[in-house]
Amino acid sequence: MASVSLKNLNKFFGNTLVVNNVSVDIADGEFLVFVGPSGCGKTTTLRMVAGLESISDGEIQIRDRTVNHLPPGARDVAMVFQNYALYSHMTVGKNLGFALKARRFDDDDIKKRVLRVAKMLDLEEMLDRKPRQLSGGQRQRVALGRAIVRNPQVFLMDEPLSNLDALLRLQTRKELIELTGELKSTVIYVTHDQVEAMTMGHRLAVMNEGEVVQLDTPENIYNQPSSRFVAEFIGSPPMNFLNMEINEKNGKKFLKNDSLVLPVPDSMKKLCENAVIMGFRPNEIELVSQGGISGTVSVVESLGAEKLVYLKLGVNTISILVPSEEKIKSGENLQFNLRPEALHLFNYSNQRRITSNRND
Amino acid sequence: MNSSYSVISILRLLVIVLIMFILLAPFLWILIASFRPNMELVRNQTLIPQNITLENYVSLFAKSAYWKWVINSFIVSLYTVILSLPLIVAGAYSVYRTQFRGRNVLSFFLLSVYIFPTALLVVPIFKIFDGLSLIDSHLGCALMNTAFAVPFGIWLLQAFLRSLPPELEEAAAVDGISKIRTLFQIIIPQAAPGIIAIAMFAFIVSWTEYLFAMTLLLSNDLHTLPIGLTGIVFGQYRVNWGFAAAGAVGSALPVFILFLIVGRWFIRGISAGAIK
Amino acid sequence: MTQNDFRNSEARLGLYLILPAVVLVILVVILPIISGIQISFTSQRVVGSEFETVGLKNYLDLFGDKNFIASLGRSAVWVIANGLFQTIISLLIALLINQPFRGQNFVRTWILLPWAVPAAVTAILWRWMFDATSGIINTSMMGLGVLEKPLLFLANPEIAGISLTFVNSWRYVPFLTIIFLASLASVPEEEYEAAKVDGAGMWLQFKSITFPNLLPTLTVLGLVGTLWASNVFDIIWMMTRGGPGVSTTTVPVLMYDTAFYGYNISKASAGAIIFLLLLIIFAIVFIFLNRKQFILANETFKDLSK
Amino acid sequence: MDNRIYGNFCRLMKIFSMTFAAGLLGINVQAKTIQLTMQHMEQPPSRVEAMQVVVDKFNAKYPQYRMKQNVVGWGEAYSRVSAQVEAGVGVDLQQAIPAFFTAIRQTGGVQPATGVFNKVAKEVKFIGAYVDQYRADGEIWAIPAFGMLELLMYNKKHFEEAGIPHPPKTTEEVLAAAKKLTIPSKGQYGFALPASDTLAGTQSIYTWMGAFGGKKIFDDNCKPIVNNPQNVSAYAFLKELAKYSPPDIGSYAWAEVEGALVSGKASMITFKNAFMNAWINDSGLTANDLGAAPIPVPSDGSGERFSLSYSNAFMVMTDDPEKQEGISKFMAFWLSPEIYGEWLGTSEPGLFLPVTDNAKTNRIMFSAPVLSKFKKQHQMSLDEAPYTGMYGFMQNNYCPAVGQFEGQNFTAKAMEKMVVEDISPEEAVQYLEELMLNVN
Repeated sequence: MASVSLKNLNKFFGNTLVVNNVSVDIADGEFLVFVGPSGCGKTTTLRMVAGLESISDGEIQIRDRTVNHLPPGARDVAMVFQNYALYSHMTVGKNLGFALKARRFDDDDIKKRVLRVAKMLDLEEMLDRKPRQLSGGQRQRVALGRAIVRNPQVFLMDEPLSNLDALLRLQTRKELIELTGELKSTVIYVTHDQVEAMTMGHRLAVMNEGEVVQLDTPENIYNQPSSRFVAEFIGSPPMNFLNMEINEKNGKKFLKNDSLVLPVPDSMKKLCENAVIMGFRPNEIELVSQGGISGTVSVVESLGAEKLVYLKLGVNTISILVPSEEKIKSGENLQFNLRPEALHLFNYSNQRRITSNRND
Repeated sequence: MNSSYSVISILRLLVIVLIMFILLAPFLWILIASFRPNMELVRNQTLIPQNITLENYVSLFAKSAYWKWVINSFIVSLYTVILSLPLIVAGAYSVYRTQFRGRNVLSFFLLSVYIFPTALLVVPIFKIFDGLSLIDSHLGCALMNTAFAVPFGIWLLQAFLRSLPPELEEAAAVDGISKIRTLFQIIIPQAAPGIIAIAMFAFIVSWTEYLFAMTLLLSNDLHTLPIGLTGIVFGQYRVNWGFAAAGAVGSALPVFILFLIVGRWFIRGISAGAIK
Repeated sequence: MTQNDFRNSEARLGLYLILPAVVLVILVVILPIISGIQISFTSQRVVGSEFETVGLKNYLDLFGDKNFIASLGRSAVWVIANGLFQTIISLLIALLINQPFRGQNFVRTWILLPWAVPAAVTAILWRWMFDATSGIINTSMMGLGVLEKPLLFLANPEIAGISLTFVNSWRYVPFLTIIFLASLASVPEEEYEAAKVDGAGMWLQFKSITFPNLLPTLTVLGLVGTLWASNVFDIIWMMTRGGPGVSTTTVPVLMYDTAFYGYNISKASAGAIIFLLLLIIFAIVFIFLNRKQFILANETFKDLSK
Repeated sequence: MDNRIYGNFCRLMKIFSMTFAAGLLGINVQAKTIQLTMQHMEQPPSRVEAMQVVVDKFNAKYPQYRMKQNVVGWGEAYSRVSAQVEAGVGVDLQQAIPAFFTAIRQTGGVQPATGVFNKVAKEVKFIGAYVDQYRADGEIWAIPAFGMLELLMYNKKHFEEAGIPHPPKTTEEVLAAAKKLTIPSKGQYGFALPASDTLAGTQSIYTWMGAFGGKKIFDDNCKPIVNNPQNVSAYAFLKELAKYSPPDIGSYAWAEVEGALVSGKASMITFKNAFMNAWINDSGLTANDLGAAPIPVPSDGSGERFSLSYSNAFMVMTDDPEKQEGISKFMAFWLSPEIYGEWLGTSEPGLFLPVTDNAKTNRIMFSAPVLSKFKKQHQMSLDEAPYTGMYGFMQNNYCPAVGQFEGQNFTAKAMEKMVVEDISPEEAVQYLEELMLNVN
């Protein structure tokens, strides 16, 4: 296994900059997920690592060796494609062994490796079948097996689960985590699904408009999103955002809008902006019977264990998560409290996170 | 609403029948004619034959060099297929699956074969082919047909190639499989139905070719079916219509059999590729 | 700076793969055309005969030749009639037989038969059927009382061009139909379903879904079809030899006649070169006007950037 | 590893392309026997077969030679032969008709054949008229092999039905008979005149021009002289005659003309006696019902007994004396009474006429299965031979413009213009002369 490092990668398509100065160091054995909305440049970045896309500027190193000029086959990476790219005219066994055969492994060796991988992925029964005779999940496993069988330094996976139905996706996700753990492989994984990213990645690189906007562990990203974009993209249901003015009264700072006033958390007393975006996650509220922030219920969605309630706060609508036992009807008035720790503040103009330890 | 729908579909069926009639009735007419004595065809024609005879076919099969012509045509067409398939596959792969400077220009350049009146190319081509010792050989004739089958064949095949997901080649590239191997072991097998269709296209282009065969094939022993047939139907002073009809049937017959066997493939081959 | 790229690295391969086809085309088309250009500047009457270089004389002569100018016009009419007629008809037929019906497979296979028989057969077949007094068309039409006098399909200068267009179309429409059919198969069914759900009628469906999807095919066939049609020779020659009068004498027919029956190869070459230049100009303008379609038809990897 | 294979492949493709361009080298096998190739345009299977019989017998008798026949369609003959000469891979013997000879001679590929001719002439006696069509510049350029000429062919049954006792002798009688025989309701027309831009048209029309006294189309300086009163009357006659022809004669080629007589659609044609087989098989009439007569002439004596004749001959294309020797042996063999008679009788009975005196009374020819039934008609062709001629060959030397005159069917073009645009015969003849003057 090997480390991969991307240094100041840029990619232009014509005049459009689709990957902008991406720098990520991926440790040996790390599972790194590029996550972001579609069109953010994450797949292009992955394809640059694979060698399928030229590098406009910057450098890619695999195991400390610059690979910019190596063809894909010489980079010792394996890739799993979104649509699996199975060779439909070959049996599963041939699909698995094809890369080895092309590298002139001897037949016995190929057979051994293919069998081992087939066993690992529970494909032994399928070896003589053609891809079109397989289910979606089985095909996905063949695609994975084709990567594993080569025992590459790095696995590249481009949304490998997105063609599976929900249940299968959950199951395969678990298997994939186990498997890559077992193999101790370096994995670069691309997805637009933040849940997938959170559950699988050791670290996430959240991308937006060609840039990596935050690179950190899932927990840190969840707890301290670096920008409004990350805060909104990571976490489900998404964070609520309210535009707030900062008022000062009696030496104390308050967050205020047309319908509510909150004290600025102690940790952020040094705040100097006049206006901020305030964010809080729907699950980080506390229902109270009185004295809290008050809003009118507009829509109630049952999610099973919880309910997602849309509240009107003056001109704004926010969403909150409440236990499903609560009996709530639309039109009703609800009151809740917000813990100061639950508040995320973002700069109004550049939308960056305002950190507590700012001292200037 | 239902009834108006069925009226439309019946109408549609009628139009289709009419079109097929226009396209195929001449064949039926000539098929019937081929079993009639010439006398009946020369004089007042009637739709329904009064006499049936095999005489025309006896003349065609036993007294003319029909079988030799068929075999020669078959050889030339086979050569054409063998020559043009690699060129078409390589060309289509090159133009539509790889990127290089001048790709567009070259693909248009190839279409230039259709830009000059072929009849006027005959003399210079004869000279060039003589320099290559390709006169009076089936191979030379096939080379000519190949030149005219390849450009459009490339365009026909590109649709098929384009219907293949690019990930197939990318997966192979990442797996370190050489491009040649990818072409032979992945692209070609995947494009097989399209390639069969192209083979048939090249075959028919060659099968119907007259002008170059007539100019380049000097020896009678090498003459192809269209040449032989022209001798029959455009006999200088007289046309034996019954014989000509039998000859026409005889020229269509091999194609007919070809269609019976692989006709379906042709349609499937070019529509599976879904030309765009 | 050049970067290693999976696709860039293919450049060399791509070039080498197309090379044999290019060499072949140079061999059988470009070299002969060059030799034609050489001849067109001489006074050669018969290939191999003595001659002198006369510069542009043949070209200037041709521009003053009413017959040649007229044949250019006839060629234009022929191309438009054949190109347009064949394209429209084959598109209509393709649309007609694209929807499933009983016997669809039969129709889709056997429709091709006229395309697959030698031109000599086609020519003789139709000449026979068109015959004024003993042709099956005239005799049965007159027998049915549809016609009083026989129609002179090939002997009437007003009709001969139409008859030839019909026969030429009879020959090529099946093939074009199949190409359109293949193209139609590429239109995603969902688009139609969406349009139907949106309440789009047949015409709107055609205009907004079928037609845009067919456009790349239409443009390529528009170009190749025009070139094919403009150089149609065998059918015309074998059926009317350009007659009656000069009513069906298109440029290729006239040039063939000039070269091989008028024994003036240099003049014929000059005429063919003029025709060639016109076609090249047409092709360039056509490609330029439709460049979007052609680029589309060539961009395999355009979707990968997402 | 992959790069190496890839590089190799690219090299391979390069080499492939190169060899493609460089071409394959043929292997010349040196043979002991002398190879001879003749090329002719008699493409119908029966003619090829009859020719092969002659060739096989020749090869058997002269083992030192190996004769081979190539066939090419008339339509492609010129381009192929000129290309062959240009490429230097010509055949040894090439069939020609006079106008074709004048064109091919320009390529420089035709050898003077006087020597060969003289050797052949020792064995057989040629009819002078057929040889004359190939005399130029003091040499003979081809050895005649067979002749063709036009007669008035008619349907005797139709004549009887219409009460016309004998075939027309004058052009006036032709018109009168044609008028009488034209019964459109029966689908019957008096005359099938090919008024089309085809060789059939050229020949029929020229035949009539000759009958009206206009057989010479050039003066001794090869200046066209067709604009004369004789031709005006000929065109006037033809314009009249077209009225008694089937409506679509504008598209008639040989096959249609012949078909018209055989099928009973037309009662008269000017044609070569080329369809004996067809008459027996397809007309439903007997051999005796086919009439053949000399081409009628105007009653005022302004015309002359005349018909178009073609001398089909073989040009010597090789300058190799050994081969030329073989050629003279072959021609003499072919034209020897027995072989020639059999060939004349089977190849295309009636159409191909002997060019030698000895064959004129050839019993083998007359006893051939089909010809024996048409002795009278065939004899008519033989008798007319002295009164025939070929356009453009009636001066000291042939006129080069005859190539275009025939190739582009000027007479037929003028005829077509006259009928289609309804111009006067004077204008038509003037147009004909313009066409001929425009050839430079």
